[in-house]
Amino acid sequence: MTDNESTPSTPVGPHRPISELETVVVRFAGDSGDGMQLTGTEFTKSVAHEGSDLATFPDFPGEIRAPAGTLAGVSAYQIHFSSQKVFTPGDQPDVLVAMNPAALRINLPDLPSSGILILNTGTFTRPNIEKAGYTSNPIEDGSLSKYQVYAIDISKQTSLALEGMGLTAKEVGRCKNFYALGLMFWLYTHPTEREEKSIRAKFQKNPKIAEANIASFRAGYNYGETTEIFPSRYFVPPAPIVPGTYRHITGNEATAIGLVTAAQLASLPLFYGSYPITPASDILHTLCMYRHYNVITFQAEDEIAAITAAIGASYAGAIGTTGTSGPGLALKGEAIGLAVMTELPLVIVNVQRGGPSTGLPTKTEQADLLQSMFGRNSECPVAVVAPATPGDCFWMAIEAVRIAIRYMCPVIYLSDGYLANGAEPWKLPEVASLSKIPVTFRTDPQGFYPYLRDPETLARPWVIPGAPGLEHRIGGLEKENITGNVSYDPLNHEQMVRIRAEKIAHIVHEIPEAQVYGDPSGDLLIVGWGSTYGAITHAVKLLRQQGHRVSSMHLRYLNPMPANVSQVLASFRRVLVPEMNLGQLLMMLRAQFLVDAVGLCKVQGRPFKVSEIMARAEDLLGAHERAAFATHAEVAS
Amino acid sequence: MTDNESTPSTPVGPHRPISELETVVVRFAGDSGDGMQLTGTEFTKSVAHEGSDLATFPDFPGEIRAPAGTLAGVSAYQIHFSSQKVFTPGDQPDVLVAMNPAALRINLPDLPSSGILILNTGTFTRPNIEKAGYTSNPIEDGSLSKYQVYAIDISKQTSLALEGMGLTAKEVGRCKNFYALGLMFWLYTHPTEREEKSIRAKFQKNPKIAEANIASFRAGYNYGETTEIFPSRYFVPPAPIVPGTYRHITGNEATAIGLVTAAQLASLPLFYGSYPITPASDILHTLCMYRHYNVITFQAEDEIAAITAAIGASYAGAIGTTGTSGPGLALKGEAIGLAVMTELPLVIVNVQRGGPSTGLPTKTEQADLLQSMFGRNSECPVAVVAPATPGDCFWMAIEAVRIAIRYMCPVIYLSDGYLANGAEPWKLPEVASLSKIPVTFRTDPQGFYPYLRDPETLARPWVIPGAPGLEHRIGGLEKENITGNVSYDPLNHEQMVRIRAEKIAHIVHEIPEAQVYGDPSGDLLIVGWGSTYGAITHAVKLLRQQGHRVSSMHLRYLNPMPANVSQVLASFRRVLVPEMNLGQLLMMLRAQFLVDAVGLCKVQGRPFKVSEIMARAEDLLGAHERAAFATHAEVAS
Amino acid sequence: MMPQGDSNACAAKLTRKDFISDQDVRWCPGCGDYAILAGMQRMMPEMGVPREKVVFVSGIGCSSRFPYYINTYGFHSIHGRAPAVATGIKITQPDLSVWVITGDGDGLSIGGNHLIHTMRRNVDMKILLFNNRIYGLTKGQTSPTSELGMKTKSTPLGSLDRPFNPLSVAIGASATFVARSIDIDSPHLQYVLRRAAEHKGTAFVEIYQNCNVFNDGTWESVADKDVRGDRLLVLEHGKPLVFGKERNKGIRMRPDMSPEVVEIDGDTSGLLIHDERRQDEGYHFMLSRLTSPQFPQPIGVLRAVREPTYDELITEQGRTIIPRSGKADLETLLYSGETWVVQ
Amino acid sequence: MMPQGDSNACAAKLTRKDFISDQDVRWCPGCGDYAILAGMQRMMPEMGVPREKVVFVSGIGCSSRFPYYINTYGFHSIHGRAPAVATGIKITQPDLSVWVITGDGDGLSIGGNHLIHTMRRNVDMKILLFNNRIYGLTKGQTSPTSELGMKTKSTPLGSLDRPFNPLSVAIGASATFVARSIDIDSPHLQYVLRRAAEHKGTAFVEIYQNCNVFNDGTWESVADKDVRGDRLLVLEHGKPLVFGKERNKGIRMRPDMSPEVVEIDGDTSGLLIHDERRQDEGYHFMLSRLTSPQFPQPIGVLRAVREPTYDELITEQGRTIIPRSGKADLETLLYSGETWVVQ
Ligand SMILES: Cc1ncc(C[n+]2csc(CCOP(=O)(O)OP(=O)(O)O)c2C)c(N)n1
Ligand SMILES: Cc1ncc(C[n+]2csc(CCOP(=O)(O)OP(=O)(O)O)c2C)c(N)n1
Ligand code: SF4
Ligand code: SF4
Ligand SMILES: [Mg+2]
Ligand SMILES: [Mg+2]
Repeated sequence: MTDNESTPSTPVGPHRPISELETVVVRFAGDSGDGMQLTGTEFTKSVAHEGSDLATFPDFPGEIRAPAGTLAGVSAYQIHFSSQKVFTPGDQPDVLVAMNPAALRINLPDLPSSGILILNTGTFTRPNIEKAGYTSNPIEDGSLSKYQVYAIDISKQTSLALEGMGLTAKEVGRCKNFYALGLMFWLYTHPTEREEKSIRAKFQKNPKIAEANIASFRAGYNYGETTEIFPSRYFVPPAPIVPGTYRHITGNEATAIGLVTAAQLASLPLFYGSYPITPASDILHTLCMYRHYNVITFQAEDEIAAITAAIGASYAGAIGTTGTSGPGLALKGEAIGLAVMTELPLVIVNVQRGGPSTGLPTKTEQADLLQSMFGRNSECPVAVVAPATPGDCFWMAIEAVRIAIRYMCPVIYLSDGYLANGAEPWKLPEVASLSKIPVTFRTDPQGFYPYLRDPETLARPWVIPGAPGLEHRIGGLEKENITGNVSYDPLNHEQMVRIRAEKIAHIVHEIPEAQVYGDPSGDLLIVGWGSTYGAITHAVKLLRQQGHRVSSMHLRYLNPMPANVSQVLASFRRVLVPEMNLGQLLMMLRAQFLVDAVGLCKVQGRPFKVSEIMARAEDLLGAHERAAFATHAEVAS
Repeated sequence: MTDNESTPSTPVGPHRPISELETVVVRFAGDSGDGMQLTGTEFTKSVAHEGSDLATFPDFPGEIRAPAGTLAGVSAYQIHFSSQKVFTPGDQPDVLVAMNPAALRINLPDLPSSGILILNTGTFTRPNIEKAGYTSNPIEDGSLSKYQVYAIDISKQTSLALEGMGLTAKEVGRCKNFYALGLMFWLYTHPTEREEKSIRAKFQKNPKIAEANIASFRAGYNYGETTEIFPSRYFVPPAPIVPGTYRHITGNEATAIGLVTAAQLASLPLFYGSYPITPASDILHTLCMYRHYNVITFQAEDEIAAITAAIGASYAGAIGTTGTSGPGLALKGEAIGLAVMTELPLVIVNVQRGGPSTGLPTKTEQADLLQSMFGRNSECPVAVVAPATPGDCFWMAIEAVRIAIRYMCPVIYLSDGYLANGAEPWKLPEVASLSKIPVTFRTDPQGFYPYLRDPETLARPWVIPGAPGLEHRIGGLEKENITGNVSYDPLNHEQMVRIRAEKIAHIVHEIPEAQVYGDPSGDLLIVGWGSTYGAITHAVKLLRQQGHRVSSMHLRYLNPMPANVSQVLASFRRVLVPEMNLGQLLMMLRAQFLVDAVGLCKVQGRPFKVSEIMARAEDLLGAHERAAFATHAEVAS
Repeated sequence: MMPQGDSNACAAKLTRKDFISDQDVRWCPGCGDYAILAGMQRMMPEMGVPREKVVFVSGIGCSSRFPYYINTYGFHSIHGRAPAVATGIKITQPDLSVWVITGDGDGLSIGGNHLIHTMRRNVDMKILLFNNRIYGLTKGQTSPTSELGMKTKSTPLGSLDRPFNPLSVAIGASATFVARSIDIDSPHLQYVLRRAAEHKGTAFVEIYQNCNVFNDGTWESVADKDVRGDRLLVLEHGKPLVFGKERNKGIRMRPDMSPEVVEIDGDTSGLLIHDERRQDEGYHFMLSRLTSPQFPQPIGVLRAVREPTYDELITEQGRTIIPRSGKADLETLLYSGETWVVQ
Repeated sequence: MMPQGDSNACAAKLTRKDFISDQDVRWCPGCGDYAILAGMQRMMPEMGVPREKVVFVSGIGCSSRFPYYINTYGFHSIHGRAPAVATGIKITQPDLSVWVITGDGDGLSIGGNHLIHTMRRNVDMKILLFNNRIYGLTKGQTSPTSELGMKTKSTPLGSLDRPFNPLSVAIGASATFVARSIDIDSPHLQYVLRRAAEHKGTAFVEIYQNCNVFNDGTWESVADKDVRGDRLLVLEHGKPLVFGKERNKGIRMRPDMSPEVVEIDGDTSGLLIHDERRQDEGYHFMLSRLTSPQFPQPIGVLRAVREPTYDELITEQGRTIIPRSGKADLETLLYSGETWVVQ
């Protein structure tokens, strides 16, 4: 890192020591209207510039705006930063900033005793306190005694700081969050210039507001500087981060950009047919910004039209993709069958959320794996891949497109709410390093048959309307192999059923082996997929530091699974499969490999804590025998 | 049986010996227009009256009428009757009646050499021969030498017999099939009176045609009697059949009647919401005849409307049911989730057909088991049952309704094309022996909560609109246990996910243990479900006669499985699972019980032959080790 | 059809309060849905139907949260399927008063097919479509009623879809009752709700609703107090089509059967007379197409004709068939068709 | 948008034979579908479009087997979804001539929503709905166009659903081209097919089709040679609405804007003049509702107006946006937003 960035450039208050910390978890919490998400992301950017490694977790309320001050309206943003590698947003905050009573009420349970608690006393009015469901003012009734409480009237301080700037009360209220941000900058010794530039940039359309926010930001910073209430400041040294250009990215952004990149690498138009649904909608919102990349977004009348239009697009020579969440995937089942039967490339993005039915639309879950495998009539195999981190969404989106085109098959891409909205610093790839995705449209009528197969991949040729002399007809009825004519022949049907299955199985030859984190053999293997990657890896790291013979294997390819899975499973005494469902990958592993793996199931609409995985792992390492399907998480029910 | 029925009441031709046979398989084959289905069913009725046990298999062409004389237009009907218990329609015919060249072309491959072949030479004209794809007339070119061929100009014989009855040529042509029927009656020494009565009854609206058919029937009978060409006649003695009143019934009829019976036993209106689809449509056609049984059939605009209307009906206090085939089930997935979340009773009838996608609509398959288990978003458990024979459809339909009501849950009922159209003599139950299905609508507001649970079944109360003081709201969002209020609480969500799973698991306490056919332990257990029952049982019977230590277990309850399954599996050295799919029950057994079962997969749109199952079983008994998923059927591909 | 406990709530005595549920309302402050909810809770007692005989069914959307807030039976179903769920309910218990609450996305996008088929069958239910011309719950994408060119989260360059006119779709689908009202005009809204309640058959009501968060002011140009007079045509059965702040404009028909706006001074002769009951829909359809600025947009009841309802026909069929079909017991059910006895 | 090999088939030279595929036709002998297929194969060469530029998309049904029999590109998709599949195709390759073949069940029952949304968007495709008022492929259940009271396999006591009028549904959904023809009137059918081919935008054509197996003679009462004259109103743009074997009847409008049949002797003044191009749909909708016996049923082109098509707008948007948005390479795509460098 450059020097001027590595130390804070504002003078450090005389009497305050600066203690160095390895890791800090800060949570900003307030009313939806308080702009906590902005506060969090601004702080995150600064942390990134300071060179710490980090992970963040935004946690905003359901779709509809709840009345101000209510519990339903609380919005929070957590950031975990460290001089070591960071895998998760952190199990619990070291510092909680609560901008109103409701935010305190909801987030306090996560704060460990003696944790730092910063409160905006200005909002602790009787009505707000009652809205939060408190009977008495927690600041006064001693219920906060076990924390390091810093009670500051941020509302008042802000308005004082902005006096004479000619702002309405409402506008002043909107600046509170920058006061809190300034305070955090001071506490963690971050330089202020960069942030002030950033604020000016963000509010360039409205300089008055920009200046007000900057004034509020400074006031917060100076409050820490001048008042004596904080005993010390902190400094988190830079982490050993791979050099390169970085960008903060959410899973949904990475998925969208990955799809565009893949289409560019294949020199094809990208067609994204979608019907809005939480938490997948942002992929649509992002993609529709890229019309100039030959991206066509089609907001369909429903999920079925979205996928069938995508199938039509692939038939016509675009890379057809469609995106949704669980309930939408259920609706697409029949149409996925059509893509399987017509053997056309198709990518189905499914951002999993809490269910069943409408369930918990804004919460995360991993329970659509078996739906992805089997949620259609008859034997209807598709490839299934799942990114492990927000940044990995970019890479797996490209993989999904590559596989769909090479094998002429649908690929289901399983993200989830946690990946979709979670963000991480993402190291941008060298464009030159990205390999093209080869596409050949069959145009030669000589010896052409619609279901003639590539001996290597078993894929049929991709012929698109407009190619003279190749006119032909496809559809959802069983096809005669090679000719593609409708066929009711019994033996042909069995052959086709098996070819469709083999085609997917063949993909195994062109995907990387599963990486094992830790030693290649040992007492316990923790197998994961999707967004549990961070928590599992961190748990394994800590367990190994404790001397346990534990490793982990994270599957980014679920159908087919990498070739070495069976051998890796066989190299460990026990196998643990943590999932945000009731044991879906677990079932696949047991059926396919007859391995007596056990599950750790958490279905709470929120990600695993590192501690939960460690606890279960320690049990197993304690080597008590347990029934195959017994599971337990933070809560036993 | 009564004497006058046990022997033919028409004089037996002087010089012809009557040889007694244990088992005969006859197949009638002709053009769709030739009325082979009628011929078959008439013969079947007579066979039943004669007291043989029997099974039949109609095999008609795709949905649309193909041009006369073409291969696509061939329709066939096979009957297997015996003085022993009959389990299947028979692997291959002993006697093939082919009314035209196309019928011969398609069916001959199934006739074993020296099998009896009866041909209507009158149809072997050049154009017909060519339509059938023959280059020369098979009757003349010697290609039939290895069969016992009886070439009769049935067309001509019939018109001679009907001369002077004032019929059009077309009408005469329509009588051919009764000539063939008469010949069969003679050949198998069946009495003619009963049949003549039956013909008069069937054509009572048109006596002229009735008399013509009878004349044709007699002509056929007398042809056998008077001509010398048949060396002998046959007689199949009555089988040891459980006494009682019998009725010939198809799976679809039995399913429909079972649903009506269940509703009557529960004293509820039956609501059947459906969108037509082969091979399920006949259930709708049958049910709409029972309006006077308080049955309401609703032909919806699509499958989604059909099931959501059924959910509304259950909510309003009817027993809501919906019926479809695979592609329709795929469309219903999201709505099934709503029924799971709102915990309402619902029966989903799925008559499986060949797939994926539109697939082979008129052919049979068993490949929707995993779709039934997992074809919805998130953790969304439902009960799954599957009838084993056409008659069993009646019993399992009642079971489905009983479970749905008692546990307030959806039940998926898996029939298939083979059961749906296949028929068997069905012993009618004593009405008194049918036990009522208890239903209590909650009407007491005292201490009422929508998700208050029955401690035994975990079911919530069934409250229907109209009940004063119990007004409440339900829906697809996650519910707080007991109160049923919308809840995003993490721990409540996990608790509800587990309660919904446990509720289904609890059903195990109220279903019968799985029956083992054969000894309780041995070298090989053959596990089946659904329509493979007959072929498996027959195979096991023969294998045991050969002295093999083989048994079978047929699962009529697939989720949950009976309590004793694990213990039964453990009692055999090897486990074989024949399925008309690529190994779906197989996967469930391996995952749940970690048993190294192997599959016998046949996906040809047609049922297993007994010989195929025996062959695979003998391999395994030959104790060669094989890879877990290796499978092979009549065809290796 | 169902056994019922007798109503303990005497309908006559009910007040608005009786229809307020214990759930706290979760719409954004300022949302037009509040006014519609209030209007409904005020109208309900006038229906004289006991609470337990009323069912609200909805799909998914902000609007579809409605049933939680009204103290009757309620079913918050899945996206777009409310009319089908309601059909199952109504057929099973024809004596219930069944209401469907839907949105422009729920009812016209994913649910469009169920909507038109329900109207085709004329199932006796009231369908209220809250039209805010946006997807509210999912935070602001275009809906099938969003204007061409409208910029939303999913159409930053402007929407390319021509919008549906919900009233035209309804009339095209042979609806027997078609009406329109506005969230902020509570007397008119209550009038239209009452008319819908009184109609036997599918009553389709489009309600202009403001989503102040994602599509604020979408109806301002026609519904704002100060422009209404000139931009809205308030329909009254049997009255000439007159509008304008000064009631100085009317709608006449040209010989080629196309409508035109004419200035009038008192004399309304020659203007079209509104007839909501006529069978031929050409006139009603013409009304549905009137759009600002060339024309005022009609509110009120466009069409209200009585035709047999689907549920009536089913009940009737049962009534007539049951006697004709003789015994309907299990014995008859099972022991029918050709049977034979094995001793 | 797609790279194309150049056409080796010179459109001009094509004949009917060129559009006959090698698959043998699998409809019941006597089915009306044969005549429609023949009509299409005859019309195709006149379009002057090379075969490889034509795509037929269908759903499921007897009618939907159509694509197998015509020698162009073809996609036999799933039940009801053809318009959506076709939309994806047309958007991706706007220069293709895209045709959808559907039935009264495929298009109006399960596929109703896609149908109306396609017409709303005005995607440039021709939709031919073979209306035999029955489900043929599944052997004879009621369809959304079956008459009230009709006895079918699924309604032995008579259907209780009021039928849709496909033309009214189309106009209600703002279709830009709406027409009707008859399987057995091949010159008229070919004329209408040609008109549909010429229309830019969604062209919706209802074709009366006879299913001689499950609903024989369903159109006899209006389409039979000997009654046609009096039961059908053959529409011609710019001509008065005259019909009758002796051309002695016409359609006039009453002052209240309702249509009436009048006897004429030569003098057609006062009759409505058919105008398929007028924007206001009230008149076209009125035509769609004319039904026998009170009125003759219209055949021909009811409405044909030119409006921007969805595919045109998308292409246009691309054309305008691309220059404005600067470089569109991967470097720009990835290295955008706030980035920082770690050394
Ligand atoms: C099957 C399914 N698809 C998509 C969604 C996401 N979704 C919920 S509401 C909605 C649209 C809401 O718009 P509208 O019907 O206009 O209601 P509003 O919120 O505007 O009142 C969508 C797309 C869903 N819940 N389920
Ligand atoms: C999802 C699904 N549901 C139901 C069916 C069964 N099905 C096939 S065609 C059809 C209706 C055919 O009627 P129509 O569209 O009028 O076509 P026609 O055969 O009359 O030409 C139905 C219900 C299916 N194939 N797929
Ligand atoms: S988002 Fe719009 S429609 Fe939804 S509650 Fe808020 S204001 Fe109302
Ligand atoms: S069933 Fe009817 S529509 Fe289908 S092919 Fe036969 S005649 Fe034609
Ligand atoms: Mg809306
Ligand atoms: Mg039809």
